[in-house]
Amino acid sequence: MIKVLFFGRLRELLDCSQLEITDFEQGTIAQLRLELANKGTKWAEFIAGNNALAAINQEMVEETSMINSGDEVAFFPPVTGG
Amino acid sequence: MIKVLFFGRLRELLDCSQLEITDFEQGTIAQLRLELANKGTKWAEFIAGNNALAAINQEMVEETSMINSGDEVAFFPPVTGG
Amino acid sequence: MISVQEADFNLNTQYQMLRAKDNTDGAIVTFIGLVRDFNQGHDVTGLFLEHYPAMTAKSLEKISDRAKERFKVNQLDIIHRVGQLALGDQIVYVGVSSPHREEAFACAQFVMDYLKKEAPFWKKETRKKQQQDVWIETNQKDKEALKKWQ
Amino acid sequence: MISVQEADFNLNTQYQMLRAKDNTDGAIVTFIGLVRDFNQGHDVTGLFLEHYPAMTAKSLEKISDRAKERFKVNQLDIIHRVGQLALGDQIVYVGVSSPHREEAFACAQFVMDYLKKEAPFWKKETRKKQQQDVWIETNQKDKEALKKWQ
Repeated sequence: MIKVLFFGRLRELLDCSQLEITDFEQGTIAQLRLELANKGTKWAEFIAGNNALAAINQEMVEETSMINSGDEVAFFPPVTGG
Repeated sequence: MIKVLFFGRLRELLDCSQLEITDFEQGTIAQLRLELANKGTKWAEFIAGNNALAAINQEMVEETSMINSGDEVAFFPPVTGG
Repeated sequence: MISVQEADFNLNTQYQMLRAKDNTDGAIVTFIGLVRDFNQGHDVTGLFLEHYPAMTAKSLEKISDRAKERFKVNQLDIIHRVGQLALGDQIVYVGVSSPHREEAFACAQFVMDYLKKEAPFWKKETRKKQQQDVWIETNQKDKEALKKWQ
Repeated sequence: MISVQEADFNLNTQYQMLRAKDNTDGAIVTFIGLVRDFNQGHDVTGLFLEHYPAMTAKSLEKISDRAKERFKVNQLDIIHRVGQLALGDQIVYVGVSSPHREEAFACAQFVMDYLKKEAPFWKKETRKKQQQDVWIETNQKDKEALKKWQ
């Protein structure tokens, strides 16, 4: 099981702040994007794009980074704090 | 007549904070340095050197800048404020 | 010191903390980011700062560690606010003390450049008519600011 | 605002002056220079700041004008103290407000770099035994700092 969080504009576009994937064993961020893209048009459009950054366990990661069961994954737009 | 001021370490080395040259009509900073160097060994040593910066009427100037009668000239070491 | 908080902060209190009697401190640089009017004429009332709570402090600590490794500084403090802020409100504080001004300036800039690129905060501009709230876009300058540190 | 004064200054007062309700202000940078221990182990008690009274404010104004021409800033304030100062005392303040942080940082650095090169102040380190007072030498870094603006 993994937990997936969404923030900012992305959270609003997907109308989802958090979901759980119970049958996720292991895979890359890129693979998780593909899986989420199957959830519908908006998901395909916004999760696949380069504008959704990814973090695993609160650390920014690359497309090839591995997600393991139990991890907290997050997708969000480029940050705009400061 | 011109007024010549000295500051910081230079003032202490020359043991002089201010002097007046009554017969000075016109000349460059370089010429004034030569004239002051005649005042003695310390003057020759410290005024001629590159380590005495020059200002005319409170503006930093070059060796070739002209001094006119009535001007306030200053010599001082590299500044160390801030 | 790193803090992510809803409450406002006070520059004077922060400055007293920085001036902690280290006789090698020759320079103190502070940066304060304020809520400014991004889109004039749109009845902007302020900003809402969303963040990723589990990640924000962690992310700022990572940036702070990297900055302290790179620059010779005595103290480095970061405060970032979250929640609803009004026009002119303080958003972020970075304070640095160092023996030398070059290091103090560079450290504060480094922290702000990385914060703008990596720290999980998102600004939404709030307007008088609620339905017109607009997420602020990243600007190109912020994307390119990191180049000078690479 | 430019001031050359014996009296101490207060960062909080200065900051309130900078936050003058200009809604285009997104960034405030302040720099404070403190009396630090240059020569450890010499019983340093502080600094005496000599200056060229007729020239100092004029020189700072020239630097300020050049900075305002070059950088997009809303406010730029400079205070420099003179006279006898103790270890840890405040010497100089530069405060800048601007729409953008890059301009605010650059402007404050520009002012400090030129101040260290052109403004007629001289520091004498005062020690417990009066006869050992020592004029501070210019350092090479300060001489080279201007290169980045040319």
